[in-house]
Amino acid sequence: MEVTIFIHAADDAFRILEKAKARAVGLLDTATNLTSETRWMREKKIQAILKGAQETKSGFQNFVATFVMLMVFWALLSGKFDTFHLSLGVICSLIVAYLSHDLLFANVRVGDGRLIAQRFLRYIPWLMREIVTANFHVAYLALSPKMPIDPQIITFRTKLESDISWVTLANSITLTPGTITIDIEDREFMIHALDRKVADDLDTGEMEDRVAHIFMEADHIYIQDVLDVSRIFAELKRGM
Amino acid sequence: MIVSSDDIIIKTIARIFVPFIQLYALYVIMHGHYSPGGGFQGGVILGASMALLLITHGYDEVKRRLPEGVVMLLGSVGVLIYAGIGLTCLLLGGNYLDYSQLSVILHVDPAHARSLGILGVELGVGFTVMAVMYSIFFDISTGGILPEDQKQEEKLESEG
Amino acid sequence: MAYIVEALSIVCILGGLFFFMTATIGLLRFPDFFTRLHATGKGDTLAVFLCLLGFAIHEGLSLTALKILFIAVFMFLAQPTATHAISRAGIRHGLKPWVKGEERQ
Amino acid sequence: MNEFFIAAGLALCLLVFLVLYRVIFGPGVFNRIAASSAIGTKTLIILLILGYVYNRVDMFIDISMVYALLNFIGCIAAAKYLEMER
Repeated sequence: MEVTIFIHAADDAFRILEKAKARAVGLLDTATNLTSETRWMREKKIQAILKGAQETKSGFQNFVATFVMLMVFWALLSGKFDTFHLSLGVICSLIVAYLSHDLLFANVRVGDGRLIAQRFLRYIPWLMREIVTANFHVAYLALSPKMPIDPQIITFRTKLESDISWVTLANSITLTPGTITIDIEDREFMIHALDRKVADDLDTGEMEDRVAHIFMEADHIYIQDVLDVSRIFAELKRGM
Repeated sequence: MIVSSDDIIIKTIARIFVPFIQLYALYVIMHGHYSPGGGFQGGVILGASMALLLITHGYDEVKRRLPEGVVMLLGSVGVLIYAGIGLTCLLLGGNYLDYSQLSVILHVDPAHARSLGILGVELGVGFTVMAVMYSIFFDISTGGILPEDQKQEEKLESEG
Repeated sequence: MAYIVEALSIVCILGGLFFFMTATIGLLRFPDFFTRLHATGKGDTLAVFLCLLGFAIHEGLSLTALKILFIAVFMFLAQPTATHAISRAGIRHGLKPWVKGEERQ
Repeated sequence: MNEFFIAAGLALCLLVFLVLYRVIFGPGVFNRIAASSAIGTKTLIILLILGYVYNRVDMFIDISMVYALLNFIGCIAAAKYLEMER
């Protein structure tokens, strides 16, 4: 009797150990898989970014892209779609595209254009809300008899890299409540804020993160990493 | 002497705007007989777009795009187009700038010939106005002394 | 239906006028150059946008409405840039920002 | 609708006169530039309202677009000049 119980117990113990071993092996496998995958993806991404900074599209591609954009603009402006006016439009677009084909796409970074456009469109409603808030803030300040302002100048360093994202950030700062961008020098933003509170709000860096998210910069790589690691954590939790 | 601005915001915004402004100016020139525009207004906008580029990107960038000689040529050609169309009408037996006479050369009916003639005249006026605006702005901003003149003078001084 | 559209455009234009008014009052009342730029830079952008939106709604779906929206997009990019350009010129020129407790300029 | 447009235009004209105070008395050239740029944006809307009053919107829209453009370029040019003058 006792022997059979002992044998059963030993069997159970072995089975549990076996299961634990299998689970541990699976866990280690996924972990190595994921890390190697992450590293590979990260290397590829860094390579793409480094290459994108140096690589410029050929002049002809830029010319064609500029021409198409200008032609669409012309058609919307003119509103006459007969042959004569369209051919005028083609000639004018060719002239302008020849004069300034390297202006519109001066430093394009690598990245999915459609995704950037999508994210930019999703950024606009948030910006609109901020602008409306900003206007009510200004209206309150202008109409209140005592005018509770305490202006100060703050500076902060940005982690953004390309000029277009700097411009987006600077113009967003100018349009949001209580702050205007005065100067950018060496990634150092100089901001004029109406009081201490808005300056502190800006220092949290929410807007910078949003802009970085749009143009897939700086923290984008880190976010990707965090997402990968979270998968490993989930696996670990399931295993326990 | 205008050098390139070190302000990244104005530079980028100007870079994005300038092609569209130029196309808009050409639209105003070409649609002179439908809308309030015309050669003069379009030329002014074209000149203003070049001025914006000169302010933000500096002298060298603009000169690479549109050298002084080409601007002078455009101005003269504009006057030539204007006077040429007028004189052609005169030679064909009408008044100066009597566009309907052009129908003989262009083989179209007088109404269409008139609109084509107006288009040509506006083109000439636009080019001339643009060239003159641009060179006035250019001369004021450089003080009449161009960098190549300075280089030549320095060379002469070092030689003699 | 037509009444609703008209009412919507009137509400938009009235909102635009209100923000124009607050921007103007801010321009007159604020103590120094930089704080005045806060009023014009923000106020005029939204006010112009609201007015143009009202016109576009009044116009209905047409090429003119599209052109009006072009102006709106242009102003959205141009107004903050112009504000930034003037304020930068001011600070490079040596203008001192007003601090609390000073006399207004 | 027409009466409303005229009333809005008159209100904007009044605001332009208020801003004119800053242009005339504003201390220093920078206040003047900021105020004149504000007048430019108001004029843009007044031009469109004129277009609606005269029923020629498709014509006045081009004018107001040019006005917006020249206002922007003039503002940038003035800023650049004052920056260089230092």
